[in-house]
Amino acid sequence: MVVPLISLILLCPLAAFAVFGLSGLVNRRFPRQDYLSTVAMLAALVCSFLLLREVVPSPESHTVKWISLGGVTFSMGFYLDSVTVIMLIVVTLVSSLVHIFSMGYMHGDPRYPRFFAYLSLFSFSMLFLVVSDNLLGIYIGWELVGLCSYLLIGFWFEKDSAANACKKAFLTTRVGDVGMFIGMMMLFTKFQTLSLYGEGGIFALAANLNTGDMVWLSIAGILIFCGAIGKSAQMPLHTWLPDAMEGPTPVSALIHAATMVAAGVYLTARMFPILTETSSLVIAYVGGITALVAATIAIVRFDIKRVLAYSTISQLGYMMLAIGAGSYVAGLFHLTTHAFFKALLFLGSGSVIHAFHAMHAHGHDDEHDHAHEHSDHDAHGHEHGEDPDSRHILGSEIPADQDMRNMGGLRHKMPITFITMLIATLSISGVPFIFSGFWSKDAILGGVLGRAMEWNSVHHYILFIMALSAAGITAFYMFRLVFMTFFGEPRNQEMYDMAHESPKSMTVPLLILAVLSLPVVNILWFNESYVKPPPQPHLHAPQHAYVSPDSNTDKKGYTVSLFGVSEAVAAEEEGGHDTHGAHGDDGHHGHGPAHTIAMVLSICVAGLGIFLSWLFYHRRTLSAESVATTFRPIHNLFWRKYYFDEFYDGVLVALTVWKARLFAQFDGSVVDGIVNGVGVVTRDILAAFTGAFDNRVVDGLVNRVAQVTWAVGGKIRRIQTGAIQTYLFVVLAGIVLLILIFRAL
Amino acid sequence: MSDFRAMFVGFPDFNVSENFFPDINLQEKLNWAEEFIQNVLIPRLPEAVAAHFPVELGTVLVMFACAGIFVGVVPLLPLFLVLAERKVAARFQNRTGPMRVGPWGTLQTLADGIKLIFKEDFIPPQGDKLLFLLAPYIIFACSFAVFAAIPFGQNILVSPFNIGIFYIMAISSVIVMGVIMAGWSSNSKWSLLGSLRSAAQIVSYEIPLGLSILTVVMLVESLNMQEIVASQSNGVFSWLIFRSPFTFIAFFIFFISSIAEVNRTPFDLPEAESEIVAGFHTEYSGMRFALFFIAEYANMFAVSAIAVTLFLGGWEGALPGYDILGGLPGFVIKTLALVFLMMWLRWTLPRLRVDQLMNLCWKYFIPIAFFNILGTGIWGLIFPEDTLVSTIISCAIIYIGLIVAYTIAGRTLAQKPEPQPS
Amino acid sequence: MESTQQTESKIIELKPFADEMVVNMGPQHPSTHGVLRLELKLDGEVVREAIPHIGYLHRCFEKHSENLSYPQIIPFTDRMDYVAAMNQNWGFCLAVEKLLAADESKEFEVPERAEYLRVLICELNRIASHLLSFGTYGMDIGAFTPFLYAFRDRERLLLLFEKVCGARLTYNYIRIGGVSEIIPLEPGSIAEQNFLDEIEEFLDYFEPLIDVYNELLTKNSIFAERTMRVAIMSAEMALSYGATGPNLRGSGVDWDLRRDEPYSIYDRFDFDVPVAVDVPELGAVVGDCWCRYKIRMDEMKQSVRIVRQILAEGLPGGPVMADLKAVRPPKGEIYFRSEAPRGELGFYIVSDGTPKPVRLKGRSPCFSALSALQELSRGLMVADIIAIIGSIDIVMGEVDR
Amino acid sequence: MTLQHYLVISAILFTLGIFAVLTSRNAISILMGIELILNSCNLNFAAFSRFMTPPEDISGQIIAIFGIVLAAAEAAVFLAIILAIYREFGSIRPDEVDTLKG
Amino acid sequence: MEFTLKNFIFYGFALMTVASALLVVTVRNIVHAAFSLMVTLFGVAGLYVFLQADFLAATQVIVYVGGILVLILFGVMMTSGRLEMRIHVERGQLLLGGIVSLALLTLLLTVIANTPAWKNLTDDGTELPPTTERIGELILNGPFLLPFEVVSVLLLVALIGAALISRKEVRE
Repeated sequence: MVVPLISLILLCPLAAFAVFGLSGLVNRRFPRQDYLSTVAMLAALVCSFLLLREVVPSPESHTVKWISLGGVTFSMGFYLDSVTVIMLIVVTLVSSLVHIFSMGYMHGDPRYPRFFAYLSLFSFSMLFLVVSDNLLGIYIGWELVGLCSYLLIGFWFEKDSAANACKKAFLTTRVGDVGMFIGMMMLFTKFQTLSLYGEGGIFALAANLNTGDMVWLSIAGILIFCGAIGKSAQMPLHTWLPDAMEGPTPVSALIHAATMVAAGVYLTARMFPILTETSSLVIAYVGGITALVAATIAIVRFDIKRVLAYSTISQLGYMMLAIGAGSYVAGLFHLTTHAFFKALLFLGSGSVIHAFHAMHAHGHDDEHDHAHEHSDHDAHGHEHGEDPDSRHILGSEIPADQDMRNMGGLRHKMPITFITMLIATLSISGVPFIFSGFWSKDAILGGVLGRAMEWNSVHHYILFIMALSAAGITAFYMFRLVFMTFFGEPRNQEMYDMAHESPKSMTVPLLILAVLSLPVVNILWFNESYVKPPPQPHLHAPQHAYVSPDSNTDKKGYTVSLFGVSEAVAAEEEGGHDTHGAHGDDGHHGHGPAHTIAMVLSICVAGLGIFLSWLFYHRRTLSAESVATTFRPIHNLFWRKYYFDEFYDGVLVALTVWKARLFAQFDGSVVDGIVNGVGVVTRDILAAFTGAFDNRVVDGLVNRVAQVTWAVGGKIRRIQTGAIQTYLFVVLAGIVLLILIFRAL
Repeated sequence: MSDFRAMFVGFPDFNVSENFFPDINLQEKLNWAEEFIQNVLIPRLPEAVAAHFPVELGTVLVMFACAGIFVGVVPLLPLFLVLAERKVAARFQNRTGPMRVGPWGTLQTLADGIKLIFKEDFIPPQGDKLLFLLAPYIIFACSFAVFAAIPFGQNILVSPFNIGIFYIMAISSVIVMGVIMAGWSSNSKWSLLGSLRSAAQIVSYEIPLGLSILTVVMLVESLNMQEIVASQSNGVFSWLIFRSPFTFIAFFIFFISSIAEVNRTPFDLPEAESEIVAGFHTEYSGMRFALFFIAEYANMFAVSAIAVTLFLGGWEGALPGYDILGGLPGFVIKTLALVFLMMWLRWTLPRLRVDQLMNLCWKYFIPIAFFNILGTGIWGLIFPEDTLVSTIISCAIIYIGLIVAYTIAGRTLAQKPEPQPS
Repeated sequence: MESTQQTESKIIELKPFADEMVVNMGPQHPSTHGVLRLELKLDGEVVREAIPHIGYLHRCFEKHSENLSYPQIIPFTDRMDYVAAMNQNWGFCLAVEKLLAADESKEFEVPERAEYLRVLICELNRIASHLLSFGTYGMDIGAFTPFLYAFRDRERLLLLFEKVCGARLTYNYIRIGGVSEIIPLEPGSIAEQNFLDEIEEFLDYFEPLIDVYNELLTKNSIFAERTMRVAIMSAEMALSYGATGPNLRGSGVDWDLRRDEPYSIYDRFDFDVPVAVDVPELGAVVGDCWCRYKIRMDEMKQSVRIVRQILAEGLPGGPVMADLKAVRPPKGEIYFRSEAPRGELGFYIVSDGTPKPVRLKGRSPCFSALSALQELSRGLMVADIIAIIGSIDIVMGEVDR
Repeated sequence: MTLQHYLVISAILFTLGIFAVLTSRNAISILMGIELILNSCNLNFAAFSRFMTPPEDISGQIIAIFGIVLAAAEAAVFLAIILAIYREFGSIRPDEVDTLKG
Repeated sequence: MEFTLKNFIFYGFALMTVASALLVVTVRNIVHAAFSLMVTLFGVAGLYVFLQADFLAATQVIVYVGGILVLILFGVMMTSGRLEMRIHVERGQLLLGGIVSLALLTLLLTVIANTPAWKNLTDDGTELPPTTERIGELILNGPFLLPFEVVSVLLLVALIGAALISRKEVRE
């Protein structure tokens, strides 16, 4: 039952893509392509739900031999455990809803069928990535997903900004992918396989590694995580994600909020069994820093989609943090809930933008002429010329229809959008108990705190504080968004007047996602028998956790154990105390005190954030402007997005330019200098003596030489005729000569 | 099927070909010649000569004799066929045709031939003389070489190739070279146009031709012409045309494609006199032109003979064991019937245009021929042997198919009203 | 840089003759219907351009006429459209008669018997002309047999013509003021009766044959494929090129001088004017070669109808020549047009009162139709050129004059 | 007849083909040279199949058939390219088509 | 050398092949060269018959003469006017090419003469069974099935590719 279902899940979107790909070639106006594509996704969704029952008892794996190269066999296959199935459901569900949403949102676009073809291809690749049981398959899906992202971000490639953004996204993620590929190759050279599961799989082999291999295992883990950094827009490589908002909003919702960026988290989770303490810590820190930094950037954005983009980065950092801190289930739990409410937020923002779009196009309410709309962006004036976004994406200011400063009071105009977005905001902000975001976020916080308390680890305490403050900031900026958009007085009366509720095909997905943002998915995650974290054979608790505080080894425990050196030591010394990462498991229940503390704290910070936001943006008792003026440097830091783009431009680009200048200078001064110097010496000193000699003997000689050279050159030049016959002649002559030589030998 | 023979026991056994016509089985003659030299000639020779006497001489002589028979006899065919064509055309056109030379004009072709032989052999001054001279011979030689593999009777076959039909296809594909040579070397644009048309046409129609031959080969499982004939020895219903519905279709494709191969109306574009004057042989005159003419009629006879061999039983008779339509006379009668059909078509139909010609080939014949091959394969799976049952089913399908086709065609024709201008 | 420029210029130079082949079709060619020379620019089999070159049969007819008296010109008109010479004679005579009628002092009238004979003979001549067209068109398309059928029937018509004027091709039968009396055909005589019986016999024999020919050629699917939807001449184009007669009616324009501007006694007869319509069952489109051809086939039937009406009425008695002392038209000019088998035949005559015309100009229908060839043939194939020439049915004697 | 008879013939054909390819200034002539080379290869295959393997083994002949098929495909593509080159450059002399020269 | 008919015909074919191949490369008129090539191809087909590869011989004639050569001639006629039928050569190139070719020939002949495994393999004249059926078996039901399919795909690709490359661009 599993095999046909999984095949069906993969084939449905692929078939839809193939049909579009072909029909696009044959006939651009293939009728009802959107329904076909959507139905294919819905079929995949149904199959995913059917799978839910199938894999409960034990994970299933099916493999076929693919290529055999010089004794090494690559296999293709899929591995199904509960996490896979949940991911399948998330992907197909969000994808289906986005399909439905797009039917309304993209209606009338000249490349409408192509859009659906891309969406289907994307869904296929994502599903392929999710079900693959080996790194090669994952890598294939990974790159396909990247390709789709590239295509979809640049979907409106007439816009320079979109074209640049898609290139940026592609190249940036490629940086991470290089790391990932190196990591894969490291694993491959060691284990001679890329399969993850089973007897000969990487996990089984890695579990038997001895401590001496921990160093490279850590490096491999971190390198593979590099791929996740790229794809999930983690800290140094996060800059592409906000720019990716140049794509159509459903794409942002599907790819850059719910699924593709989650692929990084999923990959990291898949790699869970080979994570060592060092790599875990690196992951956790990267995640934590990302969460915090992105959240702070989000505070000062005005573009509704960019706020959500930074929020996405921040939440992804959260998940990374969770996985790095060993809260496997919590991380994935948050992945699921986040997928739904972030998709909801994006689609909601899309709905808002759509409302303005239509107005902007030609003042029609019902004609959605996007083709014109998107090429009109440049005409929206330059009042936001100082916006730093414009520095990196040519010709892009905040489009008027995405600028929150133009919105306000929309709750009356767009009640459904408002309510659903409010639910999502409450959910992401961690408002307790009736919103799923609370549970998942709380699980992460609890897990991190639990790990910190259990291991008595300073790192994890720091991480917890980062996560906590990020949670607070999240609540703040999310409510800032809601208040600016939906509450208060309309700031732009003209736009407000034209705004309207979106069509059914757009609001229905919103409503469905709103329901999913309530804790309905928690059933899966609270069912302990359903999701079990895999063991982490190489993750050891630091030694001090099991040694009494007053022990002599106290100091040793605090050393930052780079590359697993201290684990090795610890393992040698305290072999018996190995706690196979099961302890890293899941703070959300079981770790009583940590969990309770985390819950209380998270509710507090969420409340604080919401309250501050209310003060700033609704009551307006506090002025955001004045605060910004007061903390000018910090505001600048946030506003300029921590100068990341400036850094890349200023350092990396400048470095290249500088290098080029250096070489030019070397050429100009040293080489030319030598030549000139020699010239000077020759002219001034030697010339007098050798003039006569020169004219007679040397000149004659030189002329002869020159003539010979000229003649030879003239002959040799003919070799480079560009005529293939000459080359062939040389080759044959060479062959004849070589054979003669070797026969002679 | 051999049960059928029992039904005819008692009829006088009369085999014309065996009784009256000479054997031209090359292999036997060769053996005979070698034996003669070895056993008869050499012992009678002086010792010195006998030691160095080339034993193969006899073989060579026999080979030349066989070739001589064909080169001598086959040109008589066109002599007769040209007259026949003119008489047939005349009857179609309410005329009497040539009447002056000889009784009822029977010697007209001879007279024409003599005229052509004595006519000036004109070579276009700007043309390529060498190729211009060679071209007719290539065509002539190829159309005659085909006869080497056609079995005219049980023992009347020059060379029993085991790839007989394949050899015929190979040789006849060379004709196109001669046509191109002739067209190009004439230094006339009409000739060039005609030869290129001809080349394109022959190359294209070789495909459906080969494919329909393939259906036969699939059923017979041999390329040998004699074996193909032998498989049709059980009377008219064992002829390959009736063997399966697909060979029935294949016969028509084969026959129509052969008409195109030999450039006759409605496929006579390479020499379409009203368009490109006379195509590739515009500039030829005299005996060289006669060679083209002879080759054309020899070809016509050859393709009809091949069609008869492949589909209509070859020299095997219409009744098992009896020589009705069998032996050399039967073979020639059947072949001439097909030749007459070609003439009939020529004097009835207009000519197609180039693109229509290619359409017919590429869009109709080739797909149908492929379908045929598929069908024949399936037929061969269902009826691995040629049995009574398979014959009855095949004939029934053909019969029903013909009735259906006739009805549909009749209805379509009936639907076509006489267009009356208002 | 230099080499790039060289390459570019080379491309520009060489492109034109990369694919093009210039071929002269005619003046000696089996199916250019005489001495027409077509300069074909071919791209493979496709005609890029077909430029007609005319004048190989030019006889200075118009210049000659200035030195001949009016009756002497009539034999020259025979040589114009030599396959329908009766109609040519008639067209000229009609023009001269009209010019003569301007002079009220010399009143004359063409006798009724002559009018009936003229219509009779000219309609038979029309049948003969269309038969030739039918036969040669079949031969152009590659069907040889219809040609001989057509000639067999035409032969009987020629024998009839021979009976009235002694000539088979260049009749000089219709004269100014009546018809020739070289072979007298006394009213009510046995000779006359025999003549009319022979015509009737021919019509009885010929009329069913038209249907046979339609079955043989018109509805032959290869013929239809070759001619239908080929070289479609729209009504607009036909009018702008001045195409007349069957060519114009083949383009769907309902125009026939015999009916719309009746001359002689055509208003007494009942006949239809065939005009092309789309025939979707067969695939013909108005204005294509098939329609032009089909109009001729249908016109033969109508001619048969007219002749039958004359036979039913019987020829009236009386003389066949008007009483004209000398043909000396008054000063003035005249243009008169009549419906010849190939279209509108017009004569423009300027007279200064002498027995010889000062200027004579013939408007030839074939010339106008031929001028459309260049536009019609663009982008078609060589074989289509033949189909077009046959379908517009030119006679070079008339084109060149 | 020994194997070497065939090998010598094929060597001569091969060399002549190479010579044509090397010296000819006409692309179609080059194609003919290539056909000669391919023929010599096919002849070698058939000859080796006859002399070096047991009589039932006719793999060499089959390879030769494949060789013929490849030659057909090659000729078709080659001529298509020549045609395109002719349209573009107005010449099929390989030494005139040298825009790769830089 | 014994004078037998077989030998005589063999040498005839060999001479025909080699001589016409020589013509192919030396004749200056490209159409003549093409027709010489036809003779060469016939000669090779004859040699195939001597190798008892009758199917191969017929294939050679059908494909080469009926197909490739016609293609070549079409190519000639489409790409050259009558004046351009000359094959241009340059003397220097002729010399260099000749030297290399001769060296290659010498080399090949040396190899042929000196390879011990190839010595004394005489055609004993045994009649082999007809090859057609076995070729069919091997290609369609044997180890050559995959190459056969690959080759057929290749042919298809070549067909489409050739059509695509050589089609006329629609110029506006």
